[in-house]
Amino acid sequence: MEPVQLLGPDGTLRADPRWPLEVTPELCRDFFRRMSLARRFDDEALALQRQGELGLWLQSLGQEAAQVGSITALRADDHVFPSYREHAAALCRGITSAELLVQWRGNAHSGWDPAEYRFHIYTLVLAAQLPHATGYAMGVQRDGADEIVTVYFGDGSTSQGEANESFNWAAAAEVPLLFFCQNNHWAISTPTQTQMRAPLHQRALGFGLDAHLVDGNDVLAVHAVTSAVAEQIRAGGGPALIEAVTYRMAGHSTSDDPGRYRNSSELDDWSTRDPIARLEALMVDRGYIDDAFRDEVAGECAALAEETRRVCRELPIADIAGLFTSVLAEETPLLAEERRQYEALVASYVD
Amino acid sequence: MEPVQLLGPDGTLRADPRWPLEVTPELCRDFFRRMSLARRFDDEALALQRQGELGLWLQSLGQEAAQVGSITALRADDHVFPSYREHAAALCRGITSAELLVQWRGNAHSGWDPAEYRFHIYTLVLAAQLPHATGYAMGVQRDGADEIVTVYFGDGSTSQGEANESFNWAAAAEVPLLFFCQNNHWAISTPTQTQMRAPLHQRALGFGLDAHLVDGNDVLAVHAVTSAVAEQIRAGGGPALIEAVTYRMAGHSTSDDPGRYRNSSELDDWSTRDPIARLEALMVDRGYIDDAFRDEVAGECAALAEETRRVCRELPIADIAGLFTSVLAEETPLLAEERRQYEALVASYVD
Amino acid sequence: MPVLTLSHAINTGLRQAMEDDPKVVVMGQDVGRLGGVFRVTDGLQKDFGADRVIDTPLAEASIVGTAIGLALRGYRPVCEIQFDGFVYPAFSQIVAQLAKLRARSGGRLAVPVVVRIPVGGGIGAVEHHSESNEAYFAHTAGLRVVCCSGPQDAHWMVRQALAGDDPVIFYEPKRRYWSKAEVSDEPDLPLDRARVVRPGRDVTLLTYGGMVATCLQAAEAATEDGRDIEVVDLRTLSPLDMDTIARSVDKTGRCVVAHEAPTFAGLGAEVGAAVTERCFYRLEAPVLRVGGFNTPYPPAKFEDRYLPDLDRVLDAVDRSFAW
Amino acid sequence: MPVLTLSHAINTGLRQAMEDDPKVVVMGQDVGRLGGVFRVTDGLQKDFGADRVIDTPLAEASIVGTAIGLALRGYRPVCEIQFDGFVYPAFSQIVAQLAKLRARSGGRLAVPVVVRIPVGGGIGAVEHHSESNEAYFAHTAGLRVVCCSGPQDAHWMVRQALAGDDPVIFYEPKRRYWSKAEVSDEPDLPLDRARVVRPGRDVTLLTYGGMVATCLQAAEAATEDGRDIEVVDLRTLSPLDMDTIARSVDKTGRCVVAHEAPTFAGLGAEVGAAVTERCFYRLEAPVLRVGGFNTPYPPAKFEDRYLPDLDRVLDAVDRSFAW
Ligand SMILES: Cc1ncc(C[n+]2csc(CCOP(=O)(O)OP(=O)(O)O)c2C)c(N)n1
Ligand SMILES: Cc1ncc(C[n+]2csc(CCOP(=O)(O)OP(=O)(O)O)c2C)c(N)n1
Ligand SMILES: [Mg+2]
Ligand SMILES: [Mg+2]
Repeated sequence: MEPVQLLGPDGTLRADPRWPLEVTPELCRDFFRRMSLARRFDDEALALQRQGELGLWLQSLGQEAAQVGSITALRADDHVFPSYREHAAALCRGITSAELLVQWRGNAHSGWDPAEYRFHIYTLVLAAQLPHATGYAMGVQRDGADEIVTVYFGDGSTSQGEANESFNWAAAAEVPLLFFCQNNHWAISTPTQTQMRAPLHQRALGFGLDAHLVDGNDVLAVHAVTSAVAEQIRAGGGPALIEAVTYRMAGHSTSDDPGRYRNSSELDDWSTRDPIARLEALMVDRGYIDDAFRDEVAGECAALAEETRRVCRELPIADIAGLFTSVLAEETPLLAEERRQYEALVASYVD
Repeated sequence: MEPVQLLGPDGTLRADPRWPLEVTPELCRDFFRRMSLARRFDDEALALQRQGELGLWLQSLGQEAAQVGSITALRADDHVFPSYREHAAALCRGITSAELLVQWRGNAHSGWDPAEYRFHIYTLVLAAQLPHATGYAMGVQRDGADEIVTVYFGDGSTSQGEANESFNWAAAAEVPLLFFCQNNHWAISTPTQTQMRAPLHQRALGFGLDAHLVDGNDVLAVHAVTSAVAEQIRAGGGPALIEAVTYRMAGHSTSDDPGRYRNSSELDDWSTRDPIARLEALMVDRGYIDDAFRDEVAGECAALAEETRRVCRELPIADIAGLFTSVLAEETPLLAEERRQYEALVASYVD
Repeated sequence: MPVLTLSHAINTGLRQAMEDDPKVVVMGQDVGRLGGVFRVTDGLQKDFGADRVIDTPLAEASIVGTAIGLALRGYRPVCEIQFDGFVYPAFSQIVAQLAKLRARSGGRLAVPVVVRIPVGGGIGAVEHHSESNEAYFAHTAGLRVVCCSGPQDAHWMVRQALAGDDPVIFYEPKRRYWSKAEVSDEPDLPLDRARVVRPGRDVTLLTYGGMVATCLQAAEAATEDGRDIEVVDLRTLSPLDMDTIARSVDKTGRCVVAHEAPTFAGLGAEVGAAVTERCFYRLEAPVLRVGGFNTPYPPAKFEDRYLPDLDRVLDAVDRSFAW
Repeated sequence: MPVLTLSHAINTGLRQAMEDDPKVVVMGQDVGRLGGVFRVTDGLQKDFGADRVIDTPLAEASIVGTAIGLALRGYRPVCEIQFDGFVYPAFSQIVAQLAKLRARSGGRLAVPVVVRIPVGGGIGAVEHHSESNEAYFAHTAGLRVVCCSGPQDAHWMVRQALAGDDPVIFYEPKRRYWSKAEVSDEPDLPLDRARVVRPGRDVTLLTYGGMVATCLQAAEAATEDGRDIEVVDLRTLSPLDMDTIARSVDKTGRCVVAHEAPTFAGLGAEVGAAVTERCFYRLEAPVLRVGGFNTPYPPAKFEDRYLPDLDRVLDAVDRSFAW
């Protein structure tokens, strides 16, 4: 199966009758803006980690098209279960930079209210969110709602039993669920060919899921395919999987040293398929972009960067009491006693 | 995909050029004998359970062709990982009725030495044996041996994460492993359509495994396909999966009451596809079977039944000390102390 | 007050919970058409439909994982794990997701999922069908772990578990499924309290689940030696009801804890350590533990000797007095 | 005697084991090209090849499950679990298969698999990367559970684990990976023995892994109050070396056990209960437990307060004396 591609690396547009998309100036500018903001935010977070303001950061660099193109194809009330690298998707849902950073600064385990954004907290245990999304979709199904559920995950996660149980379960139960895999070719140092012999979209078909392969660095293709598939699911067509082929341009995380396991030529090669440059080329060609717009977006990026730096140093941190009170609905006697003992000990220092 | 069938339910033989098999009188008689012995053994074990001599029994009734046809296509040194219903396969490997019954009488957790028969002990945790078989095959691969490994499991087990991890891992590592699924349509009260949307052989292809569907009640087809696939794996062709379509003619176990969840018409329907009757029809038609041979097999069955009844009541049971000494290579001080305390307590009763 | 078996008492408890709250759904292997291998969910699918009593695929990790998703959607799933030894594939979903989601979300998310587990031995089963794994979950912060011992508690505790907002590991002693008793129209204790099932003066015998009946028999037998044993049914294993426990030990000065699980790092260790901290000066002897041997659960023919019986319980009581 | 970091000491231990026995294979996520996220297997694939140092698919259940299969074939696999919080998907393979296969086969099968787990907190990590789950495995009959605290033990214990015929859960305190010390040319203790790392007269402080250094600091600090603390590094968590432990407590009469894991039903509970049984009349105070709070492991900014530090350890010592 060839990946669906509407926008070539050089920025030339090839319409595909199977995946209709009205490529308006507004749409292109919207994608350009969202991807630019996401990249700038990612840059800034990286810098903050390097300055010691964040404990860890996992970059979305290079995966902006896969995330922006897909999440914008969903309805605002379609619940989303991300993995941990979906910063671009999160920003599209209105999650703030402060909410995105707090977990990585170590102030909290998660930063936002899933109900407010219809966007679940990040899941770090690989593939654990797939059964959650499947169950949530079972709920949607039982409610007779016309929402769909989307779950994001990476290529490496697909080797986990829980991922495959979910492919099977979702197909058997015919729940309104979209599996969205960002195949960025790497799981830390492990290349996709070590994870699997056959491509994921082929496996998905084997489970009885509708499956599609798309160029994950082509925001237009990702959007067109996700829009069509989402509506098909909403219409009762059953669960589907989209494999978006992209590339992890940075290390796995700020703790990683990709130089140990992959050579730069691969990186150079993928640089030529950059999702933003590609869209910009089209926009230049079509006259959808001018200096005024560039300045406008640059201004927004600068503002976001400034805000990101500012909020990072002021990120809220809860009182330690919260540790004891958020274990169960009610603090147990044992926890209350532990808290009192600890507070007494701390108090004793001052004397 | 249509299941490979060489022998129709009515006993008519249709050769299939893709699956050559020399149907000799000897081959038919051998299969007839093995399947008849397996069925008689199964009958006898059931009776023993009903008489309270066994705590539980899981019948292989109806699945004789799938097991006999496949295991006889393997080499004696090809290691096998069974599930828990592979009595017919076990008998073909020379495992004795005593060794097969001891676990179900509750005298021991397992009955035979896996090394002696190249047949692992039964695994009751569904799908747990698939990673074991995959790892064993990694060992065979590293040893450069020309053995292959075969793992048996049921349709229901394929919903487990560990089963799917193994399909993926085996394909990625290209180990010499044959996945043999007996799809007997039921997992206790759960029908296959509740487990999966697409048939297993299709899923296997999706993982990059070579996959085949065979009429599991046709011993000739099972044997022909397994022989060819086994040799292909041995020749370095990589792992494969065979889905044998059969039927669980009895309840799940002697504790089960299938009347609660399936109607007898299904059973009647499958009775017309009985693996033994089918082969016998062919043998009659070809003159491969006469009263002398029937009497001979009947005699062997009677002898096996007699032996089964006899050994069941005399099954060996280890001393309780074995409980403490088979936890780790050496009995720990805690276990030794527990054993002494217990023995002292028991001794105190006599006084 | 109807007389019910423990199995049926849970069945009526689930039925009532489903009638009271349309968000309660039952799910697991063979819980629908078959009504579960122990018939605990018998008839529920017929009356509430296949959407609320769900026969699932054969995958424990996903049974718990999808239950979490359903809970996030506002449902109150009660999952059945067919046998104790088959909960392990769901371990990651239980300890890393179910138990932690409230804390991980800073208290924003509640995940009211009840995981029902038929537990323990005594039914002559094959391997993996007689395990007592409560200590794993008791050591996991974020879960409530409870164990019923008779019909009254079975009925009310499952309803209380389903009414609360915490994830609950709900243990059902399978060898007592067919034991009968009256079930009252009102709960007589909250979910987080232990119960003194037999008052006594001389020694406190702490136990739960299938061992409660055994310990009551032991207490009766001990009267012959003039010993008055107080038997406490812990009911809630995490958190422990230390007030009720300590009150008893402060009274008797001696304590024996009995369970089916191996003693090493078992729940009895926690009880013993905690009781010693609370009642140190009052203890005439160390808290003694009686449990399954520290071996894997044995073949059926050995289980009568493996499981603590009246003799082993009384032997511990004797040792406590002999100290 | 070379001075090595704990991480490198394990690396040289694995290297030596692989040279001594061609059946030893290393497997796990990113253990090959990358040399593991903590570099414990650095360089091994280069020197022993990809067949013996295996970069596996991302599936813990199968990492342990295939290791079992390799062991049944005659290999001696050592699996790396990347972080403590990710061992749970392999839980069923570990407790129902790895731990039980010897017993389930009536002693016929040995499954010498070593499961290496970087354990505990103190490195400012995100959730699931700082767990202390030793109690789960200690409660599981059929496993040896050990934890190293410094380079000498790290090097020799991993070699001893690989030389034996039992499955071993091998814990490596990740916050000590970069601590340095000499590694001798000979092992100075067998795998199943605890070590008195600091002799003392007044109170016994039992601990292991990352807490050993903390407890030694506490012992030094306590000398100012004229208290002479004996620090014992348990090393083997299952089985426990009760002789060494009891000998110490019989001498001091007081005992505090400290670990990172939550105390409820934690390993400290077993130690406390067992010590109380062995040394009841000698104890001047109950065995006191110091551990992580009974909550899920907190965000990084809280871990200095969550993990028992010098103050909390000494506070427990004070309470023991004040009893
Ligand atoms: C169950 C589990 N095992 C191991 C890890 C450690 N780990 C974190 S990210 C990662 C690689 C994931 O790769 P992929 O799924 O492709 O996502 P990507 O990082 O490429 O976005 C690993 C092994 C984990 N988080 N969870
Ligand atoms: C992990 C696990 N979950 C549940 C069970 C209980 N159980 C035993 S057999 C069975 C059905 C298995 O069906 P299938 O795999 O089709 O094999 P069959 O019995 O039909 O041969 C179930 C649910 C188990 N043994 N292991
Ligand atoms: Mg990836
Ligand atoms: Mg079946």
